Amino acid sequence: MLESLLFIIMSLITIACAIGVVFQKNPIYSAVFLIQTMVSLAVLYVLLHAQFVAAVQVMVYAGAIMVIFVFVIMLLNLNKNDMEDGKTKMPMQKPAAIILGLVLVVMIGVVMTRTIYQGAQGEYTPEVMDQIGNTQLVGKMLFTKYVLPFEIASILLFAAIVGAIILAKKQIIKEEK
Amino acid sequence: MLNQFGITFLDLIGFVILFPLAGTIINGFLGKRLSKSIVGYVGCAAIGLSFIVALFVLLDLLKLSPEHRVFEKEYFTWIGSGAFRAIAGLQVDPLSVVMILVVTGVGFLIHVYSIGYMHEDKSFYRYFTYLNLFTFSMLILVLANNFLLMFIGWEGVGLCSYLLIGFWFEKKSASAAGMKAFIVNRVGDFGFILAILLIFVTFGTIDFTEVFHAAPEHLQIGSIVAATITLLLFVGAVGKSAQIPLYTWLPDAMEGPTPVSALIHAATMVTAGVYMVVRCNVLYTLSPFTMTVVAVIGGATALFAASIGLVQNDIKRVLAYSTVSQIGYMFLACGLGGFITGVFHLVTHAFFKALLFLGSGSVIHGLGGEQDMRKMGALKKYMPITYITFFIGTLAIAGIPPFAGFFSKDEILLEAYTKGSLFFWGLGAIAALLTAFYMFRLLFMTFHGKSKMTKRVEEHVHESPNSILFPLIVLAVLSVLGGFLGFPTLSVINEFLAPVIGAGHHGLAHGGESHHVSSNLMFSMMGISTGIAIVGIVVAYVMYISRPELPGVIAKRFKGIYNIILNKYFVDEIYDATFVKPTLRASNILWKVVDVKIIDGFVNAVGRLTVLKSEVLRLFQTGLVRNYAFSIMLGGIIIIICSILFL
Amino acid sequence: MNCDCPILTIVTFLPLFGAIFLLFIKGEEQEKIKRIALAVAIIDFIISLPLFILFKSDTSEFQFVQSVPWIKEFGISYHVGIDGISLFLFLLTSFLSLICILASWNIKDRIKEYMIAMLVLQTGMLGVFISLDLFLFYMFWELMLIPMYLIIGVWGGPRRIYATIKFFVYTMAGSVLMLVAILFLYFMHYNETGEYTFDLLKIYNLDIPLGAQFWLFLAFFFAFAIKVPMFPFHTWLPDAHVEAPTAGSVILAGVLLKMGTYGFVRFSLPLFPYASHQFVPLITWLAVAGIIYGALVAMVQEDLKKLVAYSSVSHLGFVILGIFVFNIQGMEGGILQMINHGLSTGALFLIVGMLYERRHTRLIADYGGVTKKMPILAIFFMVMTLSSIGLPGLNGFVGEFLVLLGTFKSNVLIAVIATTGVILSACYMLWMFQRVMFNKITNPENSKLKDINRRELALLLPITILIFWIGIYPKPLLSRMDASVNHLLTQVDEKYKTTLSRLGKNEDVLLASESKREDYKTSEVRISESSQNPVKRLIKLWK
Amino acid sequence: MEVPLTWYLVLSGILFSIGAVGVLINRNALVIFMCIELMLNAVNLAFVTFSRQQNSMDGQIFVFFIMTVAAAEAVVGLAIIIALFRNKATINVDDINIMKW
Repeated sequence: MLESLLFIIMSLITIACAIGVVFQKNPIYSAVFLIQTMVSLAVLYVLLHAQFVAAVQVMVYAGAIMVIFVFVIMLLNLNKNDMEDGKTKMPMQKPAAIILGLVLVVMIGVVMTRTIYQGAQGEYTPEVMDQIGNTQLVGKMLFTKYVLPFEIASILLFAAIVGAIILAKKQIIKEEK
Repeated sequence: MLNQFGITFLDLIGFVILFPLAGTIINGFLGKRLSKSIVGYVGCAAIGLSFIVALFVLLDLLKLSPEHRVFEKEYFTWIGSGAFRAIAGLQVDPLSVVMILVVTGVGFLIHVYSIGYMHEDKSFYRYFTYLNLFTFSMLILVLANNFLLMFIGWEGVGLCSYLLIGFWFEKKSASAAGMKAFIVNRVGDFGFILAILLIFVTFGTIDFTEVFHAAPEHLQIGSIVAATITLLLFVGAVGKSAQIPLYTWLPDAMEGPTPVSALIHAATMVTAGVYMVVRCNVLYTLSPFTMTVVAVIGGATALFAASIGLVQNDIKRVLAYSTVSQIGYMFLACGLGGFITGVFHLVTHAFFKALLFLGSGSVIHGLGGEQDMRKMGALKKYMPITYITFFIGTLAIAGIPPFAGFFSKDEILLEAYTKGSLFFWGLGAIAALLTAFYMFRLLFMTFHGKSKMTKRVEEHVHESPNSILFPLIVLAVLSVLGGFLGFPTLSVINEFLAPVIGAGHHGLAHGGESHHVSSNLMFSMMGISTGIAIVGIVVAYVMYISRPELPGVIAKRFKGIYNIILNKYFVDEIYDATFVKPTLRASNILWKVVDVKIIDGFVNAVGRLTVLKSEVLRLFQTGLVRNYAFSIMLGGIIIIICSILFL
Repeated sequence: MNCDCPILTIVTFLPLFGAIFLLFIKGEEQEKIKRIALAVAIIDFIISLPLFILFKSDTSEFQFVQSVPWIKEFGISYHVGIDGISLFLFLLTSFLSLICILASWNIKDRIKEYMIAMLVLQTGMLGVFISLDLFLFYMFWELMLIPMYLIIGVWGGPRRIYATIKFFVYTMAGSVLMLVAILFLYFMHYNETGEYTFDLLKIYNLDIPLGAQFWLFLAFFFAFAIKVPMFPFHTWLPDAHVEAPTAGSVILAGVLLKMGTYGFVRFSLPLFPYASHQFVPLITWLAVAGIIYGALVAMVQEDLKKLVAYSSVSHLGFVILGIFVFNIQGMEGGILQMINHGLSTGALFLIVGMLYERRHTRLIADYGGVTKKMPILAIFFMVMTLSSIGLPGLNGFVGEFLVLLGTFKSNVLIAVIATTGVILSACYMLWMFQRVMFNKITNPENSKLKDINRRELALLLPITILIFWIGIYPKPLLSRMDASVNHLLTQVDEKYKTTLSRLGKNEDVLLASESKREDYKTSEVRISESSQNPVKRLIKLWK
Repeated sequence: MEVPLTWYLVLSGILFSIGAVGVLINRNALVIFMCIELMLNAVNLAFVTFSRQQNSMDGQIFVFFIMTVAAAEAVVGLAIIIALFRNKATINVDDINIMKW
């Protein structure tokens, strides 16, 4: 019962914050709402017995990634007026998008409720997981079954870092010319 | 008949054509660097040597019995494809020997004449190159042993004619006349080619001997195939020999140098059609219908061209129309079955017409290029030798005994009377009358009466140099004596040529020539034709010597007719309006409407349609990222909907 | 003949290697680049000459064959060889390529890229004529399109972009259809024999159902008809010719157009004998229409190059006619006419190019009296004109006559109409010649003209010699074609007859097809045997 | 009472849709980025839910990889936005349409 209550509260917060992300005029508010969304999601992860994911969600996502966002927003020093000048080129976009979004929700709802998910049940029931420990299991999986994708992910991150540096630095060559 | 080398001159027949070819090559490649006299010598020597070889060939041929006077020499397979074989080979028989003698003989004289006549010209070597090339082609034409090889010569002489008419290419009228000649000839060649095709399809060969041998067995007299073949061949002959309706190129061809007119457009090339008809006499006799057509066209042309000749004022044009008319005579003879008579007239005509042309050339040369007879007159005293020779030529063409033209023309008229009908005889007789009239009109206007020359011209009018006079004299002699070849009782030429006619032992209704004609009739016909000629001469004398005002009066009274004739019946204009202009207009329409508008329009329309479609489609490419995202989402939703509905 | 040294391969790929070699040379060294390109072309031509001598004329087999598996999985092999049909086109290509490189001596702009394009083009063209593998063929077919596109598009005249796109899209449209047909054949061969192969000789043996033949023939027909170009697919040609640089025009007229006609002989006829026979009325009438139409339109052109281009349409009509009359004279005439057209029209384009280099105009009206200033050029021009007209004794006549003979045997009416083309060709060529070369010099610009130099003489002289040679003694060429052409025709004929007998057509039709064959001697002419309305035939086929 | 797992999935769908709408209606490139993160989070939720449903760990592992990719994407994307801002002085996506010619 408590779980259901928690789910309802958290999901409502999540949805509200998500809407806030979308409709806030000021990007910094959007960022704050997004952080809140992520944190609420982390709670839901815990409800789903994914404690490690929840922790990572809070630390990496809400913490690290969103900090970059906020940092960039600050760096660019944007304010409300920057985005408001000039009329939108697509006046019909907003209502159309919202209708489309509603349709999408309905569709996903229909799909979710109609379809019966079946498949072989895995060995990691909540009980097993509680016994061994979620974190331990994740670690085991990452270094056994998923070791190759894991390493590739590191390369991806490295490439992203290099790419970001190249892209973001001042174009010295151009200025020299 | 073998000489000490073990070969006959017949084997050396190749040299007859080789010498002119050598002349062409030497003059063509080296002529620019050689001096004019050497070029001239080379040119003349080539033809002279060829003439000598031809003479020996004739002698060798005479040693054979008349039935065996056919000699073929094959050199190599020219075209061979499947069953089709065209072999490059030469055929010597009495007919071709007569022709090569005329071609090389008259040709030699004209070459000599040209040395004097063309001496001032800058492109002297080019002229001799062309002239030698012409002789070469003409010899191939007459010596060929099959239709296709003959066609090489046929087109080759056409080419040389084109080149020589347009020799002074800077003159617009000259180059246009050359082109006209070639194209009109091509119209005739169209028929010739088709005839060759039909002959091959019919007989499976194009070799003269084989075709003529097979023809009587393969084809019925009067069969459609025979008629088609002969008519098509005749179309070729009409083009080359300037008969109605393709004669218009010949008068224009007078733009070329005068010796060229004499050689190509009077003595040799234009008679190629006659030669061809005679060569194919076996085929022609199989088709009485074609024979009638040939006779009618020949007779009509004889009369028609003569009538135009009456009023022309350009000395060379008169001669040109007279050539057309005389060739008409030859066809008339052939059409009535008198092939030998046709050849006989061809030979005599070659003599006297070459003489007349060369004479007129001498006049033109002497007057510094003047061709209008109204600006001549009284040249008798300035150019006595030219006058005498020209007079002989005129008598010959008018048909006064005992000159060459008399015998041949008389035989044609006799032929017309005995084998044809009064109608053909009438055609010939009127044409003869007109011929005598306009030739003497020409003579009187040019050499007699008062001088109408301008002062400047009169001052330096002179008799021509020896190289010009020598050929005139020789030809004059030939014009006098040539007729005796066919003198009724001797009839050398008849006997000599007889084997050619109807080779293949085909029963010939027409082949026997005039032997069976009673001598009474013959002599009375001679009298009549002489009388006709004299009437013509007298009328000419009255009109141009004793009462010079008369022509003007007559012209005024019959103004309409006079104008029509003076403008050559407006035939050129009619052709222009009915063939040339519509073709050009149609071509323009084809190009500017069909090609550019319809076909290209369609192609471009396809292109434009693609662009148009793209124009519509590119509206979706707004360049706005959010639009694209919207599309992606829309697409995703559609896919979901589909999967819900259909899966 | 199985020669140990792969002579065809060497000749074909030598230019490509030359092109690669040129890549390593700096673009500024123009002289060096030109010399190297020329040297490659000369060597290539010299190596190709032994083909003519070593060629055995008594066999219809493919000679100098080389067959190496290339992509085994898909049944693609490097299978090359020549027979009497392709031999001369192959030689013509290596010859004209040499001429073209020499003719491009005065190009200043991007000479390196130009020569590379030329050499690659040469490889493509040579490859087309020797390929006995459909995939290989298609690859070369497209390979040669690209350099040609560049040559017109980069070194062309003012409207080059329009012309080059038109050329490219036209040709592509056709060849894409052909690709589909090739793939169809490929899978059909698999279905029938269980073997994946593009090998032409194996596909020859396929027995293609009639309905499929019809569509496949059409697909090939469009590719080839556009390339030829047959009326009414010809409108890319004048534009492309007018805009192309001289050498481009020469190659275009001399070789590229022949690919279409060659394709008909090599692919359409033996692969789809029944459909080919069914299409004869349509194609022959189109060919005749092309002859007359090209000639008439050429007559009123104001631009020299356009005139020659339209004359090509007319001439190639003869070639098509010769191919589609199904007898030996027609076919040999057609093949010979391909070579003749390559020589004489190529030379005409060279001459126009020479005039253009001096005067920078192609309008006929701007010329007049050129003979006075350029007598040597005038001689060559005259020879080429006459060759193009088909004067007996020059090459054009032999081909034209054989085509007419072949046509006459199968359809008199068409032969008669085609023969009028002979008159018309004289009209437009001589009229053009008169306006350009004769008359007085009216334009003062023309009085400064210089006669041709040694390089230009070296271009025209060999062509002239060949023109005379083929005109006077064509036997070495014809005898080499004989066996192959005979074999081809017999093959087509047999297949056609088996199809007919399977269809249960009555004896009359068989006899009619018999009579078309060689070695018959009838005394009467068979006037245009049952020339059914082509439209009716089409409708019948569709049903 | 356990919460039915379908609810999680529906929540995931709603979040995804909100994110998608956000991408469509926002003009600020940064906010669009955030919306994309939102959509990724929705997907993560779905993965974890499925992982729970199937009693498997794979879904959770996938979430890690998605986070990695999201981090990389955010870093590079933000760098692009900075570069863009430096050149065009705007991060309004409607003003950046030079790709269309």
